[in-house]
Amino acid sequence: MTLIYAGLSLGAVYALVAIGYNIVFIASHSFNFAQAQLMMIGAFVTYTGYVTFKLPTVAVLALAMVVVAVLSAIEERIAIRPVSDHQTQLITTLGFGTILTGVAQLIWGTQPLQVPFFAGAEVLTILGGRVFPVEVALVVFAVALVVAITFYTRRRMGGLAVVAMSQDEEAATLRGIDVRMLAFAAFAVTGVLGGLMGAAIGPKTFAVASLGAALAIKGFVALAIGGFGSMYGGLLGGFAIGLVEQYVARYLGSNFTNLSVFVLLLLVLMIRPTGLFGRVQERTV
Amino acid sequence: MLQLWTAVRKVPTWVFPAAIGLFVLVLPLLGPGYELTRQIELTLILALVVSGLNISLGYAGQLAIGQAAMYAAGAYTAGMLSSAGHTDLLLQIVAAGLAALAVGILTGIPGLRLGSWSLAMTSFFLVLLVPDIVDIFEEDTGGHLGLSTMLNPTLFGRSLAPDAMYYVIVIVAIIWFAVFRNVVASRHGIAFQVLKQSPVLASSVGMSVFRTKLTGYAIGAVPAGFGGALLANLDLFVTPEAFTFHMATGALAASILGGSMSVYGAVFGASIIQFNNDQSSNFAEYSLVFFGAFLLIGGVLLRGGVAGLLRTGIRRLDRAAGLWPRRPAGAAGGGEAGGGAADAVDLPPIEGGALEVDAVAKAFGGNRALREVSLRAEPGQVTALIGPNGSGKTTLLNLVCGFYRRDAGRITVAGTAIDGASPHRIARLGVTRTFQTPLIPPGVSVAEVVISGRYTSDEVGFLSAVLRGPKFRRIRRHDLARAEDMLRLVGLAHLFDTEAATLPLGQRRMLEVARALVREPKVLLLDEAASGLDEAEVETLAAVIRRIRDAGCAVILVEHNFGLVLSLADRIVVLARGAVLAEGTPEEIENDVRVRDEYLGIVEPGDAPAVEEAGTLPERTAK
Amino acid sequence: MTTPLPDVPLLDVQGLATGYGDLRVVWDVSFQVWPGRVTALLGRNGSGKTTSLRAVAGLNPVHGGRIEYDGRRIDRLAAHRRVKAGISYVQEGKRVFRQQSVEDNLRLGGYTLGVRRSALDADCDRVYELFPVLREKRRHPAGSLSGGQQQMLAIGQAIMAKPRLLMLDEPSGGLAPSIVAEVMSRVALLKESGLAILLVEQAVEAAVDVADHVIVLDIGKVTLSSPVGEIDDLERLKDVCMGRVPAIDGAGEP
Amino acid sequence: MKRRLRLLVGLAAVGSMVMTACGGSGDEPQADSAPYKIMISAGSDAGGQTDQLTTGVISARAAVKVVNDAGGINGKPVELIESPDNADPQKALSNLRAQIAKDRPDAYLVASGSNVSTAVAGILRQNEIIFLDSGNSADTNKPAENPYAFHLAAPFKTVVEGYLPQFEQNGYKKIAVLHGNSAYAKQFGALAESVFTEKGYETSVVEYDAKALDMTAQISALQAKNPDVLVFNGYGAPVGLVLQGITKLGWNVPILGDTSVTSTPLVTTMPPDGLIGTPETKNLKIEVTTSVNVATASEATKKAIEAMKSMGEIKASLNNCLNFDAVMLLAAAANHAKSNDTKAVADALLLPEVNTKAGTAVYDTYPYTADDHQPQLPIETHTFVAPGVLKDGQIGSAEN
Repeated sequence: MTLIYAGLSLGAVYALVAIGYNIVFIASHSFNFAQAQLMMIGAFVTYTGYVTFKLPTVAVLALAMVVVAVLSAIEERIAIRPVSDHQTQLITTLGFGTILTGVAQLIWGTQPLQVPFFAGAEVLTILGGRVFPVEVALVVFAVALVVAITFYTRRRMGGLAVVAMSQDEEAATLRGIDVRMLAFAAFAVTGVLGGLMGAAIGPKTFAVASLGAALAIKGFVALAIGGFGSMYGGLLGGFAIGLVEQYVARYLGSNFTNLSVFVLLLLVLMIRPTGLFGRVQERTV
Repeated sequence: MLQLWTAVRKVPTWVFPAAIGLFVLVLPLLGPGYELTRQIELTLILALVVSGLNISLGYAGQLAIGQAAMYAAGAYTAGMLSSAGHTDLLLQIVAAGLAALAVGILTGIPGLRLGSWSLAMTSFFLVLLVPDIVDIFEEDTGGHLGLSTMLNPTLFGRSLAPDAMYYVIVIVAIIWFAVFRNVVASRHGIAFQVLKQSPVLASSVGMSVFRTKLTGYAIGAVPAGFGGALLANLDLFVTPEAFTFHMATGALAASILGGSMSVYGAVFGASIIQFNNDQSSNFAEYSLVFFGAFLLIGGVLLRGGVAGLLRTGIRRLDRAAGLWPRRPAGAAGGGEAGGGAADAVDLPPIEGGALEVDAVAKAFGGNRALREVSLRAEPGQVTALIGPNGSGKTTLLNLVCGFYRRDAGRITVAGTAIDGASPHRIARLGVTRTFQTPLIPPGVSVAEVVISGRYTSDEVGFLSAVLRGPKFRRIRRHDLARAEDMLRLVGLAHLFDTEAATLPLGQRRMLEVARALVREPKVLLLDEAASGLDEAEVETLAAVIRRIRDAGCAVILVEHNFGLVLSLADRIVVLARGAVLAEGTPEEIENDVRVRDEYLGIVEPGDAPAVEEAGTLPERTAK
Repeated sequence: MTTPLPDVPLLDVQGLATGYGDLRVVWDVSFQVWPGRVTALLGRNGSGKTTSLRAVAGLNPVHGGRIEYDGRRIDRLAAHRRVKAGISYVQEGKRVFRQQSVEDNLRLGGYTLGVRRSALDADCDRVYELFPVLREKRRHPAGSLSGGQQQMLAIGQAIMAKPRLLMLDEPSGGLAPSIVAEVMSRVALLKESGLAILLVEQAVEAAVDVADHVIVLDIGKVTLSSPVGEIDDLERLKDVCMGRVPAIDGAGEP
Repeated sequence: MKRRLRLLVGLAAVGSMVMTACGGSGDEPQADSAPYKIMISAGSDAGGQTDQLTTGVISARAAVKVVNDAGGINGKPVELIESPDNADPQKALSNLRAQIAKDRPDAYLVASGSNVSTAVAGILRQNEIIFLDSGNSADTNKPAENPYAFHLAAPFKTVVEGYLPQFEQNGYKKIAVLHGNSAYAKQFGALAESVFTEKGYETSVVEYDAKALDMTAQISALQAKNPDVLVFNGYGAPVGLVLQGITKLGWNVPILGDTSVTSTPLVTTMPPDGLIGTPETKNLKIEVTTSVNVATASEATKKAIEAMKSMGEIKASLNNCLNFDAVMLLAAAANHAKSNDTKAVADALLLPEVNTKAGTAVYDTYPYTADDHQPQLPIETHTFVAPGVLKDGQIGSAEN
């Protein structure tokens, strides 16, 4: 049971990265390689808020959200908008992510920093498994976020507009939707969420500058397994990777964790090239 | 100044890289010092890796960015061979190339099936696996510590001095880039570009899409393997830390910054990244920020890469010097007027074949796009297919070309049933087509576009493309001559060397006709070939089509321009609501009241979702 | 046809030249649309009807000429702002948002009104009154509708924005006669309500039934511009539309 | 216009890069009094600019200053050439080759990281450059093949055997070993397994991936074996993750952290930044050398610390300051031999009067023998203490 919890909470971390990728992907069909780094900054800002400024939790979260949202908005302006093709965006967002890692190292050093969690660090026992409050929170947060985003995209005008835009940009424009503005807003929102995610992830993983690189690929894989553009898919993909990693590390050895995840990825993609929840493109010729 | 440029441009282009290569080769004689030679060594090794990326990413258009894994495969192959006492460098390089090729093929088969981001993902993940795999085979690879048991390399039984590696690296690089250039300039290189532009186009000239993709990916692995072997022997040490994600992104950045779709761009890009690696260590703790900013700014500023900028610059100078657009190379002294009108070229007879469509039906979901359509297009005739939007014309074309599987009925080309054949097989049966939106790969000359239509005629192997033997030359000469004939036929001969994608729409359409025709097809499908043409161009087109018909080809014309159809067609088939409404000579059709009403698109009884959108091609949705 | 013509047209297009990229499709097109009236653009495929509409909607760049709406030039206004200004465009091919429900599609139509999702219920009801079949299907994804229903949805979506100018691109395309009649009768109702309507049609008879003014385009130029009342020979009009009869005198109003 | 601008800027960017690249080299002024040149690779297992690395470099700088203030080596000043390679073996090798081609260094040091040591060992041997290897790579302890290479850190055997008194004192019979996958960590794990098993302890060993973000699986694998004590290697974030995982599993087991755990600030910093006094470190004892423990540090150590502090903050444990000792040893040996010749210096390093009186800081003495170039340190050099605040590279200062 403990192992399942460990796998799920780790999976939730990957899922959060995947969710971040997904929002941008849905809104603008571009890929934000710096998403994981934005979350890393979120974790650091949370640390600074709690430890250096000794702020209350609400203020810390607000600070993390604002800082990361601003960074995210800057990224959209300098790394996404001036570049039209997605191939080059791969390079520019990678560059932006690298800058973030470098800056984080300059400000916070290379040592892992312990990020406090507002609900404490008392171990909980649930159904015979032992788990930290932050791990429970991560799983809950990831699931809640996916549910909330799904709700938003179905129940709010803004959400409807984003989904519409991802289906048919021109038709969306003709309904009066400012496509560019909305894509920018989606970026800013991923920033806000990224800050929040960083605050949630930090207590589990420590705030450390190498966090971004560790998360980037796994988040990407979670997305590929779950299907690009699918929120539930990203969640499921994240959980799947987390569980596979834990069980393989436990019974086969840590040499084989990456390899197993790769095999899982290949298997899923061979059976369903668009991922578990990926929409099969309708051919409307 | 411009005269100087004119003189420079008279020198064949291959001379410049050859001269630079030679210069680099003899550079140590000038005593440049260790640091520079070391930089050149590392740059060239990186350039080998990047050039592989250029093939798969730049030319074949596959988001396969895991070149670092092939690089590692090469390095470890060489390292393990050397440790086992097989110190011959030539052997190691060949083995490393083969090992990389094997990795490329093994990972390419699943990866390429997926395409786009999934491919990017699996290939990036491959890089992540390198340390794990190295670790699992620790006994042979040295694991995390690295492989430090390599012996000094030998060549033809003689031990190599440490300095000699420089020459080996430079020579390997020169040879590879010559090979690379030859492949890219051959029809195989053009084939990659055709594929990148559009899989539909690729299969319509007879290429197997998957095989071509895999070839591109696998060939891209080979130089990375060479690079690995050279790196291992340069340092006599192989560490998994040389093949990290960072290295992979560096190579990707080098490819994009240098210009992915270029041969020598790999060298530019590799120099930039290598010098950056060198410089950034001077920034110590700022090195990450420096590298990141570099990628960001480089990505924004150098769209198309250094090679792209150079190309633009050369084009400008050419234009200023009056060298562009150039005259046809083969038609020296011909003094073509260069006008738009088609020259009176005799089109040799074409052995046409009848296209028979028999009771073909096709439904999308519940909606019947075609129901029991039968028609016959005779060789030596123009059969026009008309009908309102949504009547099933494009669906029929796609069925004939094999992009759709029909639900019922039979289609035969010159008596051969196409059954379930894939598009490229149907193309090889002698069916060619043009597209509503002309599909012309960027960066390819007009002549090469036409030659790409001959992909299946006079097949040329890779090896002979690389070696450029007599057979290759003969076929090449033939290709050029045929291309020139076709271009003269459609009135584009004066644009022989121009970059095709820069032509205006009308000329792009004519170019497509030339490409479709160069293969001497049995059946030629023209999909709205006249749309967007001005009156003069329509006249030229009509004249060309008549000549094609007279040569014996079966021409199928899907067209909205009623006047053109009436003047050109021998028979007209009118489709409406997925069925044949009428069929007959132009006179009969012109006077058919129902046809007129239908053609103006009065109404269709079935209330079905629209399946056809004008101008929509299959690959738009397949992206 | 007895409504007196207002002094100023709501939309005034003069000498429009436009196209896609380097391809110029429309060379010189002029027409006007008045409130409470239907102007129909006719002509065969590729004559530039849709391209002209796209230029008015802001999807295609204006290479030459001018587009005036409600007394001011809108050539350079962003497409989504034109929607807010009251120009609603129903594209051909029933481009509804297929994954989303019928009701959400309608609500998206009211996006520019800037109100909450639930505040649009009353407006949705009005569309349901116009097209009752949509009410039955309100929870279904739009992609599951039949072609005619999708067309109604597309029109419903467009009028959700409370436009002043409605542009309809081949609303009859691919529809059964009874459905076409229904759609056209709704267009007539919308006209009565005071909307200015610009209609692109290939079905000449259907268009002439509802239109007040017809413009015939060929190869990106106006070959005929005439009030419907002055057209006595429908067959001749069809010939003009097919391009079999060359341009008629007086083509292209000043 | 815009395109042209982009073209210009792009070309300018490339141009300026090439310019700086070219301008960067070849302007070394040749000094008259050829100094004693020591090259140091600034590397660490964790990669990047870590505190360990900076501390390692600072320690070498400090020693150079101490030696130069005392008159240098055989009357010549000592010059420290820093190779900025961030522990990248390829780059370290590249820089070393360049340096040899330009101006052969007399000695070579690595800040830490045996992968760099492995990479450079061969070329140093070829060029007969003396190599004091704090990374203790296997290649540098083969005096017969590689007579000029010496280990600086305590031999793995000493380190691992240092655990045995602990086991004995506390009556541990079943030992669990958890180690990472860096080169050092793997060697540590392998040796621990063989030594402990050989001494009759029931030993189980599990490896973890240092990049992983959750260690629950590995810990529970060990927990299932129900050992008496957990011997644990780790550096950086994994230390925290492992300690957290143990707490989470409610596993109440004594933990002995190796020197790399000691080097991790998490266990030597008070909350909220660190873990001192939290449940995570309740069962933890960390391995320290006599010099790291304030209570047992020698005068030479204290002097050395003062010298280092003048060069910059000592952010990591004194264990990372082996290069201070390296420079001191080199100076003592060369001065004793009255020669900078590699062989003479290497021979002198073997002499007890040299390696016990060099003024070294981390270990008081570096007893090398002719057939073993690892310092044969007594087992008591390493002891275990409860986690405490690290100040100036030491634990247990009076201020706590």
